[in-house]
Amino acid sequence: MSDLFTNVFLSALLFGAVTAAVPLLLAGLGEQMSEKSGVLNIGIEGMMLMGAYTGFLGAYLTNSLWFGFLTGAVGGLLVSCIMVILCVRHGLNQIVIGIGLTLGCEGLTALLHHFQFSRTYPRLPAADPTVIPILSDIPVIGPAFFKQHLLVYIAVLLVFVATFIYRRTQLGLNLQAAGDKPAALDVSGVDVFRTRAFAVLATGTLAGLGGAYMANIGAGIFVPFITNGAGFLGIVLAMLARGRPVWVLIGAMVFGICLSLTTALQVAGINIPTDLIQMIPFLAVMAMLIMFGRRSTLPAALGIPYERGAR
Amino acid sequence: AAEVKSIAILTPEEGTDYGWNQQGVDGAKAAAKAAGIEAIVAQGLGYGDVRPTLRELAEGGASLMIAHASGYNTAAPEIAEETGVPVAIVDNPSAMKKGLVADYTLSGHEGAYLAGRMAAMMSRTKAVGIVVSGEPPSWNSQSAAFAQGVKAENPDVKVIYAVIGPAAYSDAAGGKRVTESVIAAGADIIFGQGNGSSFGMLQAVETTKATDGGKVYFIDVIGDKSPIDKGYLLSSVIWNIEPVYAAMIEDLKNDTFGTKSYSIGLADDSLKLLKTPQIPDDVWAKVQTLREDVISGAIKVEPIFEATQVRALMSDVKE
Amino acid sequence: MSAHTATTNAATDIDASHAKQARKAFLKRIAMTLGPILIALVIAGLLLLAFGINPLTYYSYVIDRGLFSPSGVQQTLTRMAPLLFIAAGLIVAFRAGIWNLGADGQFLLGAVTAAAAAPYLADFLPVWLAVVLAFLLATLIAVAWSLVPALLRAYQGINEIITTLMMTFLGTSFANVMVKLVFLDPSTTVPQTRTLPVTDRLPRLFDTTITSGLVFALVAIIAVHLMMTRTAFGLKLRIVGANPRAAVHSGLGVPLLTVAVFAISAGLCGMGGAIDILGVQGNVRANWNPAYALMVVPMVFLARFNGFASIAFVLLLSVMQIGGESAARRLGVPNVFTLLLVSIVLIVLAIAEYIDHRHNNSVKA
Amino acid sequence: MRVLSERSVSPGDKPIITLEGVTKRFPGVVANDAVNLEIRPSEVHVLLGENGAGKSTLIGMLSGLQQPDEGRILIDGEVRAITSPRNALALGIGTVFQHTMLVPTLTVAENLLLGAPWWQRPRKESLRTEVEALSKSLGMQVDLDAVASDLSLGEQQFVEIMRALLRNSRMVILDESTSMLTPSGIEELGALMRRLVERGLAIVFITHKLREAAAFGDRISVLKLGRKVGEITPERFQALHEDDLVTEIVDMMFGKRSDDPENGKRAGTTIAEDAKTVLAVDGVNLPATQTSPGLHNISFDVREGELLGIAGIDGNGQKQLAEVLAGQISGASGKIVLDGRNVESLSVGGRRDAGLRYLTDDRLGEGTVGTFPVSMNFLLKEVGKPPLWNKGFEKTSDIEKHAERLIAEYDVRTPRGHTPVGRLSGGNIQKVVLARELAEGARLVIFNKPTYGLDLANTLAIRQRILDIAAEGKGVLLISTDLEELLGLCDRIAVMAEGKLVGMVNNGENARTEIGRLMIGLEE
Ligand SMILES: Nc1ncnc2c1ncn2[C@@H]1O[C@H](COP(=O)(O)OP(=O)(O)OP(=O)(O)O)[C@@H](O)[C@H]1O
Ligand SMILES: Nc1ncnc2c1ncn2[C@@H]1O[C@H](COP(=O)(O)OP(=O)(O)OP(=O)(O)O)[C@@H](O)[C@H]1O
Ligand SMILES: [Mg+2]
Ligand SMILES: [Mg+2]
Repeated sequence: MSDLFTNVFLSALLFGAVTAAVPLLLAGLGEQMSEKSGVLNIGIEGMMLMGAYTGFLGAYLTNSLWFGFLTGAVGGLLVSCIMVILCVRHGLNQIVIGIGLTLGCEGLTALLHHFQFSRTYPRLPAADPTVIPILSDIPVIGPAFFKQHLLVYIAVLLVFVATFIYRRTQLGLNLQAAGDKPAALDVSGVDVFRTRAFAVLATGTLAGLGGAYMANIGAGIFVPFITNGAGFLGIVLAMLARGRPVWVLIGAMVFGICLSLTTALQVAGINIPTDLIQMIPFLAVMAMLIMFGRRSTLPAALGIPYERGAR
Repeated sequence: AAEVKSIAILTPEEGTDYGWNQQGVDGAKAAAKAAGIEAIVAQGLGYGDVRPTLRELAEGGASLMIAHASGYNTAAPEIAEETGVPVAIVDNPSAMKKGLVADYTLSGHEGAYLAGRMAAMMSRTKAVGIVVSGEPPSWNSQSAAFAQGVKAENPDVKVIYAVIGPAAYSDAAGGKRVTESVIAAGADIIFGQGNGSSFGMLQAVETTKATDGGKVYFIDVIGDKSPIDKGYLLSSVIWNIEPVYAAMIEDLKNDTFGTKSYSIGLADDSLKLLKTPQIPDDVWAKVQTLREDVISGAIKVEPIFEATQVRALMSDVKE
Repeated sequence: MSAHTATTNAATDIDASHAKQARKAFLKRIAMTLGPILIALVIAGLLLLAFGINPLTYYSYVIDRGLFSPSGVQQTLTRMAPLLFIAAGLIVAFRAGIWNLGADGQFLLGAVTAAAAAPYLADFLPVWLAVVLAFLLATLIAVAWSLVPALLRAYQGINEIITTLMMTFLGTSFANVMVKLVFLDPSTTVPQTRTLPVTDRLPRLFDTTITSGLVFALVAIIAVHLMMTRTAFGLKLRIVGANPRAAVHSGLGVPLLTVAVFAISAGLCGMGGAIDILGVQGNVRANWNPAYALMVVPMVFLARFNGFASIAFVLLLSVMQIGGESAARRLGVPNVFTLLLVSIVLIVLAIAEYIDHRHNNSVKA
Repeated sequence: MRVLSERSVSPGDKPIITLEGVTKRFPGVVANDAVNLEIRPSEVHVLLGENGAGKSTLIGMLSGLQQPDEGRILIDGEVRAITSPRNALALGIGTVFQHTMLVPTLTVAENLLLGAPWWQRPRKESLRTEVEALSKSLGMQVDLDAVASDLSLGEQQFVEIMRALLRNSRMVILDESTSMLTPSGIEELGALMRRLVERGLAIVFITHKLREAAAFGDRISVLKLGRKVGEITPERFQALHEDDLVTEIVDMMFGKRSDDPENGKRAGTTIAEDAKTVLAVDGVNLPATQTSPGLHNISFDVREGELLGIAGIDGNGQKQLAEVLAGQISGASGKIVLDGRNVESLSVGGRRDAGLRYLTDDRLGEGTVGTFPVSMNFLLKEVGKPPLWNKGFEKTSDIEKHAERLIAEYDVRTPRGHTPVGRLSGGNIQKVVLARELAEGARLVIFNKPTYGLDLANTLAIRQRILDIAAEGKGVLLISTDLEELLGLCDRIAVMAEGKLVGMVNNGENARTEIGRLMIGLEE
């Protein structure tokens, strides 16, 4: 039985964990930025789904994964534009619009899939990994972490970019102020609308990219409802991490590893009912919530539209 | 004799999945056409409550309503009782009622058994995988029979079993991820069952090399994916449901509806293995002989529907 | 004498103008609801046209099935029962400032409990008692399920949006486990609970197929509305929701009230699950998750947490679901179009509500 | 106190900003009604007016937060619209708002840096040198690394003034900046304003304290109900004697009435020797936290009809004391006896029922629910009690009648009983809270800064209420940072410092100096 657990299998499991974690990471990083700036972006599931669809379409039509990522990001961005206009510009209820957008994207992408792909189910060719020399030779870990698609490294890099933005730039200060006390940001001469709009658009872009990764690399195909609640998990991860991007990375990896663990346990033939095993990822996140959630105070103005001079 | 004017079929997903839903819809259409009657298709209804649809179809004058999902087998007999319109259901023979409720619990286990034999013959790495996106009874019986077939052919071939996740029917990414892990664990043939997620499995098979560096093959179930194949589809356990529906129409006409069970089987090719160019002739010939043995009863394959028993079987196989 | 008539005249004048104003306000409300729906229909209609489908036919089918055909409207009303219970549960929570996004999990656990308990209890109790007990048990279990986020929020200050979202993921998974491993009906191969026979379910109304659950649901949501707007307890919850510091200052036991809110809210959602099982479904299958709450949440917001308005919006949702499915089938549109329709109606209604709100504010100036 | 004679720079002739017929309406009120105003360089222009007179609204339009409905604004003689706060800053208008406008979670430095182009890295080092330079020339000190929420309100005001100056403003607006400062802080701010006008800046200074206006101003404009009702030019200002000036302003603001609150002494009541003790506090302790000094062995008592004042610089545990007495914070030890009955174990509601009332200083934050109607805010602490609730159900019309009665009795200026309380001006919100706390059954009332931010008329009215309560034989505990207020009203005054009661002074001849010495720690 244990002869199954070869290095190849272990690194495939880890590889799978990374693949599952990347969309969550991108979505979580995006959501985190919205939340930091005071916008609760419940529409992120829809943005991911749209990104998955447009990303797949782009990659399929041009045969270029990178073009697909571009169109995926643009797809998410377009959906977030609606959120910007309605919720940031005009202060409509973020939960209503968020759910509305999610339902709409679910319906629209499934419909488009039906008319375009439901007879042919096109699939993309395998993605070329970017192999990092030396590191990729480490047994188990090497092939899992250092033979990934370039976008994976970029996603991890984004964690540090986000950290840099939050800690070391005016934009970071603006975002935090927009979430904690938008009026103070406004009177110091920074446009709250623009700051929040930037955050929401960034969220849409990242979520779209995450969706595109999921469709183009995670699955290699688009099927309706492919995101399966990943956007909502992104929300949980973002809230759990509060302001720290590294925590989104940790949360996403924990989730991904738990998913792989469920596969490992099954392959090992450990006779626990599959359904029980499959609760592990959720239990893990819940445990993290209980352990670390206490510190996760949310921005004071989260979910509250800003209106200049209102009392 | 009752007049049969139209039959209606209700499916949870669109009938374009090269699988369960498509086989149902296509079968119903073909049977209706053959009988010269109308076929009404209500597809993509989801796994929720279908009572409103059943009532509307009954009101609309359907002569028979085929509830083509095990999840519909509580609602449909109730509506039959309420409206007097006959229904056909799956996976619940005990609900049969003359003139009102017929059951067509189909099991592809005999076909899956043959698929298992074939997989064991062809596996280079001496390991095959079963990946499923859920554990409904009809899939369980095929998973079990496949494993039994493998073991019967060659006890040294390992069977690796993995479920993607709860309600992961549309989780194509999960399908690909889990399949890749199973391939990495050594499998070079994947027996895959799942709706949307099975396309992720197919994708994994197409883009991943087996541990020996060779090609990985995919064995599908119920439908025929060869129109969209890229040369990795080894076979499929095909269910042709048309004869079942045709028999139901006949029984309705003869007032014998609801008195017998319908099934598919190897004998009349309503259950068969798909022949693809990927199957070498000698293997195919051996499988054909085995098929005769199953038909004749020389080989007995018992269906196993319980998920726990299926899993137990997998660990047995490995030890 | 003349002075007397003058005053009565004035009084009737005032009455008349009052009535006029009330009527005007009412008509405006109707217009503000129907107008946006019309606009939404036009937008969705354009989409249908793009797919080559005549929108007028589509809508006539939706309306016909969802609202005007006798058996169709019965389906619509039956579907409303669980939705209304969820709406009632959400109103309590949202008005108290608790963002309970875990209604789906609570609903499912209630459903599973009712489905497991009713047939079992019916074995040795009178059926009516078994049903009542199953209903209560379902409520209790749903309440218990909400205890984790409730206690975390009340005593640790952990934000309930995350915990309830997470508990929904966990709850659907857990309900599934319970169905498959614990409450499995041994007589069938399909993983589902034992089935409560049709005759043992909640009675239907008169000669229709409408479940009497609808009556309970209406009572529940109206009771909740009155509780929140007319009673001291409701006021206390609203104070906690609007300004928790003011609640502390006023001597309200905020943590306890928070737990109470969770309990009531989850209890009502659990009742929704129970009513759906005991009235309509009869059993729960593995992996069954209608995810009603995702659509009810925005409806409750659009209704501004008002119980009566929620009834109207839930009716609208129900019509779209029942009628949309029918129209899609008759026209060969994939059923997912209904999702798109709901989404467009939601967003346009939200915009209309916003414009109305703005307008009201500027008019009062 | 007047510093007129030292003026070196004469006020410039050309106004920086001219308002012509500016009108601003809000739902139900005309906040500014055809206001004309000129603001000139090298001049402190004081804006006076009752609560709700429209001062902050006017400032809102100058700082770009709001747009006038009618009228125009001229800047350097040209008609310009001030479209946004950013625009206002670019035009050289810096504002210190009535309510703090610092991001609580950012440090002082980060708050000061807000507003630089978004793509830049925060220039902390150059900020440090700039701040140092300013600090030297202006004599202000700020800790750049402190998190804003840890600062006292006074310190926050200073940071905001600093921010306005760092932006090279030509004009600085201070909206009630002195209300949070200690007497010496006020003096410092006055001196700072003088130094700024000497550099040629224009200053708009809003205050409710006439003496400050007289001491620091060059020109005074008075607003009443949104209209400008009068202006005192620098020439007249210089010519008038301080007391005449005050009288003239009071006339403008309130019509004929000139009782200056700061002269109002309590008619020397004497508390009977045998008066019963209403409240006895014995050995109350509360652990210190990061933001408060805690309480250390506090003991005192209040007798029937007695007005006990608590003096001290803000943040020395006064609020904690009030909250411990009211039962709002837990973790305290010691005895609290009300009318002979131990109340330490009672809840907030229980203590209220027993007759202990607490009028908080945080009207909007905890005193009221802003979105609820006035009528409900009257009853926030009585929810569910008969007769306005019958078995838990509210009697809507009775509640409205009750509200109408209180609105009339306490002269609350509100359009209707169901107007959300948050829309009222500060003074009127305070009246609502006051009406609530003085309801039936009060035995001892704790007032925490009851007149903070209120105009003269409201201040007088509330002080009269406080005197009335004591006259009715109830006990009063009056916490205030305004020494004049305490000296004017109280029988005895306790002084708090660092969470301790450092002394108790009988009000009389030498009370002022004694308290002053205690406050700055000269006597133990
Ligand atoms: N791309 C962006 N990303 C994030 N925030 C932005 C972006 N564009 C604008 N903003 C926000 O809007 C504010 C004003 O932006 P911007 O710098 O474009 O203004 P401007 O009118 O060009 O002023 P100036 O160039 O004089 O600084 C910024 O402080 C920033 O917070
Ligand atoms: N955003 C707003 N919405 C509605 N009403 C407002 C708004 N801002 C101010 N008001 C109203 O306008 C009037 C003037 O208010 P403003 O704040 O300008 O008074 P103020 O003179 O600054 O009073 P105070 O001395 O209490 O600060 C008040 O009646 C107030 O209720
Ligand atoms: Mg003001
Ligand atoms: Mg620029």
